[in-house]
Amino acid sequence: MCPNMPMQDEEFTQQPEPRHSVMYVDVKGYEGPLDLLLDLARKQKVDLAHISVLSLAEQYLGFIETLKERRIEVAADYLVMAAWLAYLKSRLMVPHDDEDEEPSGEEMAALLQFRLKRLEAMRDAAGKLVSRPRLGREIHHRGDPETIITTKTNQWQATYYDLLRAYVIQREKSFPQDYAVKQRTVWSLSEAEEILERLIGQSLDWAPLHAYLADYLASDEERVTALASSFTASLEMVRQGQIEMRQSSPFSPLMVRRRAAKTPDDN
Amino acid sequence: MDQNDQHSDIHTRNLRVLEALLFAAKEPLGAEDLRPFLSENADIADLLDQLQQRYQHAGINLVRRGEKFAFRTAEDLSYLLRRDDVEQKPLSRAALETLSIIAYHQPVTRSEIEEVRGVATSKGTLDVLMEAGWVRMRGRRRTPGRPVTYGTTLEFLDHFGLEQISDLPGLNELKGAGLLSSNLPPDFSVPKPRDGALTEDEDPLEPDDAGDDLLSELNTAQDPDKN
Amino acid sequence: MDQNDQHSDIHTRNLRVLEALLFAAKEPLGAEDLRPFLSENADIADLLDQLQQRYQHAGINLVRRGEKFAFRTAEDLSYLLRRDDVEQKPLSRAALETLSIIAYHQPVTRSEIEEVRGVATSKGTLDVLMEAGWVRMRGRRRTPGRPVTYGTTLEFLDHFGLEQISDLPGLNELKGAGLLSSNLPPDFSVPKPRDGALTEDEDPLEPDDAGDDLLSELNTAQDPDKN
Repeated sequence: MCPNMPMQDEEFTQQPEPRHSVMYVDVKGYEGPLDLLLDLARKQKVDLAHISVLSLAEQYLGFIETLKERRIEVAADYLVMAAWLAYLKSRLMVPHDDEDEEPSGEEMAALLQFRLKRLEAMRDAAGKLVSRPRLGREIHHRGDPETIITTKTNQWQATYYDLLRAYVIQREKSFPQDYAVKQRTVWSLSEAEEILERLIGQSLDWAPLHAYLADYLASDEERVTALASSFTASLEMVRQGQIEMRQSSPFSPLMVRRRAAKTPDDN
Repeated sequence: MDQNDQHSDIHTRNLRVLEALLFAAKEPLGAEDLRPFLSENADIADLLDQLQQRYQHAGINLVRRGEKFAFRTAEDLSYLLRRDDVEQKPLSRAALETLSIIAYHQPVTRSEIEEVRGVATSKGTLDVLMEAGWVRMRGRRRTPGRPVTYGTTLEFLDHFGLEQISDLPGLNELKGAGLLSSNLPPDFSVPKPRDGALTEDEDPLEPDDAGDDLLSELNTAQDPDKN
Repeated sequence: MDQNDQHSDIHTRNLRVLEALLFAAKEPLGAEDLRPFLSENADIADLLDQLQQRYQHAGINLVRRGEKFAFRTAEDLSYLLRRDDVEQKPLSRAALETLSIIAYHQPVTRSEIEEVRGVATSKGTLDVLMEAGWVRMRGRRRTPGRPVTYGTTLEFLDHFGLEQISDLPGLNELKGAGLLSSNLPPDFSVPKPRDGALTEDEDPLEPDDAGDDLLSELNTAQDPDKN
């Protein structure tokens, strides 16, 4: 429990060091142009409500000028403020024209004053806030809080079905593994085309497609693949002009025959 | 045992239960934390009031923090109980200034904070305040860009020993002087800072809202007060 | 202010300081910890005694721990700090499989379970089933190594809505329900489950038998279905 004030309080209980000459001021020491203006305003040693905005603007511009002469890099927001203050200065020196849409110099000066007052007020408030008795330093919570002990009980869930499934799966795993993978016959499109080509031959008579395939349809396993592949192949053959197809009604037999006039480039 | 005795027994028991629960906890507790342990229909506000009075002159006090209550060592014993060894990393000037602007102007957006300070705020500054648990993202303002609004937390009240946000030091003077408006000119109704529910121009944050602002992203590039 | 008043002021303050220090302390405090904060020549034992009396009937008491003192929740309210939390958890697949084998094949040893499952069964899986109250150790098989035999409990029947263990579906019923494929090896059978008294090849467990198996200990090393 030592009487030393911690660092962060000093920032607020101590005024900034009086600066004798702007030449020694590093722009980096300021928290932005408003902070710099506030510091300059404080040097007028009057209430912010009574500062001369005109001379404040001149001081700021002079300060920035000095920095530039000393080739110190000035951040953009300081320059933006300088431009605004130069404009403010010109507005203050020119009598206000009522027709003018722009804010008058006095309005602009009031705005600047307001912003300076507000920033100063927030700084004072921060100072008051951190100098309050604070939790963990001057005020304390229970040092040894009594923790709540939660007893967790698991309630296991399982359904009767899950149980039986689990049993059956276990037992089935022990069955002898005599399953052999059967080879399935699949007609490729080119196979189907070749077979169709051969079956239809040069016949110019209509015949049902499935009659041509009768030999193949005998086997149950091949029925589907034979039909699907030969149908697809027949469409391609129609497109190439080799055969013709027709169907009188939906689901009626699909009729095919060799196309009479062969295209010259077909062999 | 007649009706009255019985009532007084229940009452005494309720008070003891409150005492035990609040004493055991480190963080402030609210009515909803306490109710399950009290008799049915117990008047929690009244019980807390009585407990507060009982401890009024003791070395520990029952203090209110927002809508919650906690036992804390008495403020007037500060000088004796001061502990500097537990000092957290001191906050930078930028962070402290930002904290007070958030406290007095909440709900407030990042660009409004920057307007007051006249300088861009680094993301780091707000992060430090949120990490300390004093500042939270409240929601998003219903204005173009939908900027995030910031406000203070219950921990903020607890840390700085405030019952509610309207107890902020000098608040009424600042309000009277018109210094709490975030925009000019100063002849307008001055808003009161509020840390409670969302205002009508705030939207709630989405659960996965990381609080990124387009503006913030752009500003992070310059970071003048990053430490 | 006369001598007495002044004395009583100091006394009150000493009590308040003790209260605050003991509240804020991370561990019990003794006279030597407290003395520096009290008035000179304060009678610490007497002060602590008074404080102890003051909190005697409160929700918190000042308790003595050896030569030190601390505030603690009153004994009769300690239940406030204990919460029960029942969590509903689905049984893991490994546990479900093990349970089903125990149900059909009981009395069954761990190595017999593993024979059916084809993988080692972790002790954890059996523990879960015993924690659920569905599986019990029945006895020890009269074979080399004297392995523990497992069986189901009344709670098992209760949970799965069975009147008796023989209500578990047999081979034909499992087939009929479509659970078992119709393409079964000819020698496939489903045992008729029984959960009653010890069989002639089982010995009762000794009262202090913790159910450790030499085999189990060895198997724990691999634990393939530990989750």
